[in-house]
Amino acid sequence: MDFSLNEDHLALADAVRRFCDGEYPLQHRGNPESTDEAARRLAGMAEMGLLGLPFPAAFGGGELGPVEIMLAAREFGRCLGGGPFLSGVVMAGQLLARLGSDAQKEAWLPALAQGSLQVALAAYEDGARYDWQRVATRAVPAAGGYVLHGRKSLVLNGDAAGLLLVVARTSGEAGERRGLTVFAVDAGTPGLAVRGFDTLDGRRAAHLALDGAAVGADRVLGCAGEAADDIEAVLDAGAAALCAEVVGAVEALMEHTVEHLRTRKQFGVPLARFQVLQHRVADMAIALEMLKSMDCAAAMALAGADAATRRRMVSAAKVLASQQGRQLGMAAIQMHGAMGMTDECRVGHYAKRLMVIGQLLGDAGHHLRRFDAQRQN
Amino acid sequence: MDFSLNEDHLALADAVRRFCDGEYPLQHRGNPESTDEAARRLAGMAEMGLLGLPFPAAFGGGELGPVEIMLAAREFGRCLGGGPFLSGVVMAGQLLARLGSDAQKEAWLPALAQGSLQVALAAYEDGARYDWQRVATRAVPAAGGYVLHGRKSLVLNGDAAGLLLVVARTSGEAGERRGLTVFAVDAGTPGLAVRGFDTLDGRRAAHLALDGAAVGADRVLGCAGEAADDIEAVLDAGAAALCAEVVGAVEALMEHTVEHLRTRKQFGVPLARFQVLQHRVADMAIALEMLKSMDCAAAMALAGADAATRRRMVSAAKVLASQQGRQLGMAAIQMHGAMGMTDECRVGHYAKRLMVIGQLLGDAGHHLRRFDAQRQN
Amino acid sequence: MKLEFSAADEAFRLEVREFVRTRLPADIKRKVELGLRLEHEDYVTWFRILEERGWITPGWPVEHGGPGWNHVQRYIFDEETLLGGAPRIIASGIQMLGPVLIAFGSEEQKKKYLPDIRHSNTWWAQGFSEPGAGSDLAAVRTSAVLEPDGEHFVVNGHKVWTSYAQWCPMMFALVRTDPAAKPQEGISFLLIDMASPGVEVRPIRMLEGGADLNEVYLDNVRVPAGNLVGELDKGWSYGKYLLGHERTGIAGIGSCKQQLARARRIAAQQGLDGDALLQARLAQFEIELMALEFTALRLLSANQRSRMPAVEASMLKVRGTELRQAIYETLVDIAGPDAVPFSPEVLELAHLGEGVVPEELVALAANCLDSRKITIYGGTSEVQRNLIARAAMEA
Amino acid sequence: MKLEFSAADEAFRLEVREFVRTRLPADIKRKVELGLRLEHEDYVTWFRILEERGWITPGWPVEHGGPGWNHVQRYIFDEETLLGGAPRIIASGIQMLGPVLIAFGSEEQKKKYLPDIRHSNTWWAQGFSEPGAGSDLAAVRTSAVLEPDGEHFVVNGHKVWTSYAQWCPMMFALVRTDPAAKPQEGISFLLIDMASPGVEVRPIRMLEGGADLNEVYLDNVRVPAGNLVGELDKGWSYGKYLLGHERTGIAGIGSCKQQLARARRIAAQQGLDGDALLQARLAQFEIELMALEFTALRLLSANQRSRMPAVEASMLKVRGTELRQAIYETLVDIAGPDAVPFSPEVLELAHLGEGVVPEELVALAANCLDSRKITIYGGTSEVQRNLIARAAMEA
Repeated sequence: MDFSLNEDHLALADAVRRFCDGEYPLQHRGNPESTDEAARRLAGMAEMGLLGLPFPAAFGGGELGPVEIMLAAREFGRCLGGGPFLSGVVMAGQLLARLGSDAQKEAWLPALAQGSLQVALAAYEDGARYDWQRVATRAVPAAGGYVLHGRKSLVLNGDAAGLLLVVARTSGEAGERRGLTVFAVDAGTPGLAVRGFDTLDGRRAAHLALDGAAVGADRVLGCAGEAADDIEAVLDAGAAALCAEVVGAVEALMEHTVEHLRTRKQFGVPLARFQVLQHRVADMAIALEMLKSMDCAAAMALAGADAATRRRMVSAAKVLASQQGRQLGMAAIQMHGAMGMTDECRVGHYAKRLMVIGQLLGDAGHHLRRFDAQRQN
Repeated sequence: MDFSLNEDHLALADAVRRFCDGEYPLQHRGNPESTDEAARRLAGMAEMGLLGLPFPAAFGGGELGPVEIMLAAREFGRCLGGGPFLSGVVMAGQLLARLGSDAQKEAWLPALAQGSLQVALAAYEDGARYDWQRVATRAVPAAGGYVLHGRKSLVLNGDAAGLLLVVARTSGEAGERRGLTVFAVDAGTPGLAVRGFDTLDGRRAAHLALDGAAVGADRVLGCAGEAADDIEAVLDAGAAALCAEVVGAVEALMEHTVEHLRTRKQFGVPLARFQVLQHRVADMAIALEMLKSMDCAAAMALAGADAATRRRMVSAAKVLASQQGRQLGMAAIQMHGAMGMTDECRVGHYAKRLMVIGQLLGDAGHHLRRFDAQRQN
Repeated sequence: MKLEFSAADEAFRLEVREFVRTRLPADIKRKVELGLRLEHEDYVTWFRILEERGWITPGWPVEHGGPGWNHVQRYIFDEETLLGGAPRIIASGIQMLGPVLIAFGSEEQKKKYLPDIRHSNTWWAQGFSEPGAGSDLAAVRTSAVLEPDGEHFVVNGHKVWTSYAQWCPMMFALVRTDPAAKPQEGISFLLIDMASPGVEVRPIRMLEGGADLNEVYLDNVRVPAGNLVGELDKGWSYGKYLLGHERTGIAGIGSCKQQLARARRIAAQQGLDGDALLQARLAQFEIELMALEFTALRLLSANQRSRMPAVEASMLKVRGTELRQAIYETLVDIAGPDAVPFSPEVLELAHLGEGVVPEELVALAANCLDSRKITIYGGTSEVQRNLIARAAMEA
Repeated sequence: MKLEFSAADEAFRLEVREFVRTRLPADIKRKVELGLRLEHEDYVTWFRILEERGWITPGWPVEHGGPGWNHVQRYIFDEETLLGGAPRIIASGIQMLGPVLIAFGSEEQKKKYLPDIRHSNTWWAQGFSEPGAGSDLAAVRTSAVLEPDGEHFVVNGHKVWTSYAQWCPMMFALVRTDPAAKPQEGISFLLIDMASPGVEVRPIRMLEGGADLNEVYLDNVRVPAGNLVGELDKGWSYGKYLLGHERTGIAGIGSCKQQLARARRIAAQQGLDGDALLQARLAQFEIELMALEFTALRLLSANQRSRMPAVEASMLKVRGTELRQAIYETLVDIAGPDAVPFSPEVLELAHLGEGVVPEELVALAANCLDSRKITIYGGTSEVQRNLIARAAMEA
């Protein structure tokens, strides 16, 4: 049992922090990215190796693990940044790395690591809430491959992606674990419609409509029908990265709040002198420590071999991150008063991101049930 | 929709307050009663008409209603007193008045009103938690009456009662609404063992063991097997009276707490100057207003004809009373510091009574489910 | 004591319900129920429908066009209009300025302004808050200097959090006319034409994308001396009167009920009937809302007037706003992943058909964020609790 | 970073577990698991079993008989002993006085007192708190005046909340030796024989019926000058050292786990497995406890020593004690109506057979009430939050 970070860890965290400080100026954090900003940040992340962080060196990657992803995600949480890191690297990229053949990895991972290709994971479907096994999208065998029919929803960063990893069913019924297969579908494929939209936190996502989109047999990742374990693993990796983002965001939120309380006066007295606000800051500080421990635990569990431990730790971490993140965001707005309700003040942007994180990849209720189910097994 | 009290109400409340101030000196509230105290208080309550409050005048009663019971119960809550009022008058007495023949009422109600007889209601059974329909005690017809077999639990004031109203099953299975019958059993009846014990709040209750206790046919209250509606009604009356006790107890708790905060200093400053404690007092004041409204609503619903409304209102009131009562008791202890943990300080006694009330006649969880079930019907 | 409403009150309830059902335009109702953005037009349309029926100024005396309702009727009116999907009466002119003019204005001011307020011809902005004077109005620094000839005030300053200023040709404001006086003295109550040279309105963009609050900059704005309400330097007391006037609706019970009904409706649509935790939470809300409602009615009946002691109003506001926020958070939980898609345009009815998520869910997260303001404006929950505690400690 | 304990740590865990399983007397284990009252005899019996194994003084340096454990081993020891049903090491002599004597005591004092502390021959009372000096120890007023001949101090004063004084032949106390100095100066650390003339111990009856806390009255008590620990007037710093020494166990994580396991056990016995709300609450507790545990281990590993910064200790204490109280409240909910019967005698093992309620439930309400003290003693949660906020604001 060891929670200590080594010097390499600290150096990585420091480098990402410096990158973020440069690329995400304080007063613009949380604003939607312009095309230029997105491109420049992507190039910067590629240059730092962040876009290939966990991939094998043979495919342009850094061969680093969940702890390093956590450290980067914390920094992105701090600056409300990170672009396609979560969706492209942590989830889609790692799924490619897990399931892909050498040829497939060669085709896409280096491009992903260099920032020349964005990849997104299309796992969830409408009406299934957070149950990623409830896949109704069907892949029907056809000459030389498959034809896909169905709808995928809330594909993070889906409209910027050149390649979409679509989870479809080659056998079984919605809800079954067997029969799930991942297809690598080019964004321009006929029969695939990508509908992008804004999200509450100023980012982008997309719904996909697959109406007879044809893909070659070489676009199947791994063995047909056997992808469930790997899909679950990268969704857990994504959830853990979100927990790390919460740590960074809450840290920033606390700095903003303390700064506000120290400088702003009411009835002639600095807000920092009001004991009720002091105690809320104390509770924020306590929550931050708990969140920090749990994102570490989730990262360590991802690095381990045992799936049951991974589920338990990631779900536990996500329960707290979802609950506390949203609540602390709201509390920070309250402590900022009317100012905290404005688009200009950064706390609202943190609160929005924290609210969105709470709803992504399983909310608190979903993960509490999942956690408890693991106990009972 | 009218929550106002008339002059008769105010006069009654005032009279009970004066009685309580005299009989329950501030520094002894919550202490177990000596035999002398119990007898003197019982006589006093009889003299004031409190022991016959809701009964018909023909049987020595005051013909008053649930609102008057509420007003008296609030005062008893304030002084942690009331002796057999809840168990004997509100529950057992009203059950006698509802179900009894004129001869039965004549036999017992005047004695109850005069304080010469105590009556208690034996409704619940072990293992059934708060489901009073889960009655396994059986009444088997025998020559001239019935023989009772079974166990009844947590009979409030049961070991002081000369007459026990025992709910037993004349037909049906545990859990069924039909088949419940109330028997008036003398305390000395052979085959009835009364085991008295102390309760957390310094009062008394008893478990009953009925092993072939024989009762005459004249001891059946009402029609055999048809008592469920009336049992439920008096249990609701009891729950509503407990909600009123919570109002009085919280009122007293708040006075104690405010007094403590104003006089006690820490780090050279009166505790009342600490904003965190101020806000807890504010929350106590808010909760008290909500509790006051709900005990009124429960009392008014008891006075009305509609059973569904009564169930909804009483359960709603009891949910809040159970939750808030316990929580405010704990909060008051915290605000009193170590002093609040001692037997000498009164807040602990209030906290204990509030905790007990939370667990009597249905806890918060039970009544929340009952409330919700009424909505769905 | 009686739990039921009187037959007359029940009849009134049905009358209001029927009126809303038949007269509220369908598109306005739809916007309200889905939590979409209302335009000025929408409010004006509905307010004029109410005005025609004589129901737009419940807080005004009968002789000035009020309907003469008692507190129970006002309560029923609020509840029925909100549950029926009508917009709240949010116009500051009706809610705030009207009663002040009636009580303290000159006959000329009453004649000039009250009819246009009642007919929703003129919306008024409220110019109270300033940077550094949010919950603390005595810190008002905007200055008004009477010119030597006594004809005009010259006003300089900066107001913030001014609701709907973009729709308001006029503003009533607290201004400092005696800078040497103590903070709560030397303040006057002034009516300002927003078209005057030197007035600049800048919208404040809010975190959920709305921009109904504004900053108002006043740069050497000349205001006729006749626009002073009441006496010079007595504005603080008029401001307090104004803030104390509208306390019956402060708990927002009708809004709470509206949102709780919405939560039940959407939960059922989302197939969450079997979610025991969610159902228990909703039942708990229902109980707490009931307690709040009965408390409002009990305190109103104890006071027998629409003005309620400040402490009681504070208690209702704290409880009502915090409960409402909790319900809004539950709405987000009910939406699940569908709370994530959002851009401000989706709050326009015209864009509803393009929905990325089911239309019932489009506005939930934005509404939840927007609801954070209710524990801030009108005195923060913290300030309210300070007041409640002070009263409890002194009692 | 590694989530698993090392093989050596796991081996140590099994060693402790096996030791507790085989050596802990069954009646003591039963009392602990049912929440019954432990007698002095029970503690002494167990402590001597630990002492024999060399495990009674985990916080002492090796050269004075400590086992030389690192923080993870200490953590594992705490957890395993508590989960195995052993009593906590509550002796003030072992936990508090020992480290102070080792650091600041004279050689003579060490020789005279340490062995009897380690062998549980002498229990020590802690004489810090006074009426009016609860969380504020600098307000100590008990006076100690050195007699002109320099042989004795004469002590006068009144100590309160002294745990287990009825079992203690000795007391260590903070006393004021320089009344003219500033509050935190002029305090000395004195060892007092409780058998001295002028010492009177009065038990304080607690709300759940226990009486393990006491008042200690000191009326012209003569204390040999050799009983002064360290330097005159420097007692405040020794007191702070003492309070800062035992911070690793401050969160009470082992106790939390013990009680959560108890809650699951009793819930199953009561047939509450299907109660979705209760199960969700227990799962939430489990997650929060896990976060607390990992935080304790993370902070300990960051500090690499058993002394932890005060702010971190405060955070662990606040969270750990409030979580523990919430678990105790849930235990009362699980007991349902069986939480109602109670008299102090039922906490005696001898009376268990007479139980009015199932024996698992006998002590739940009393334990819950007793648990209210944990957010009061050792610095209230309010004082801890003040400290945490101050650190956060200054950072």
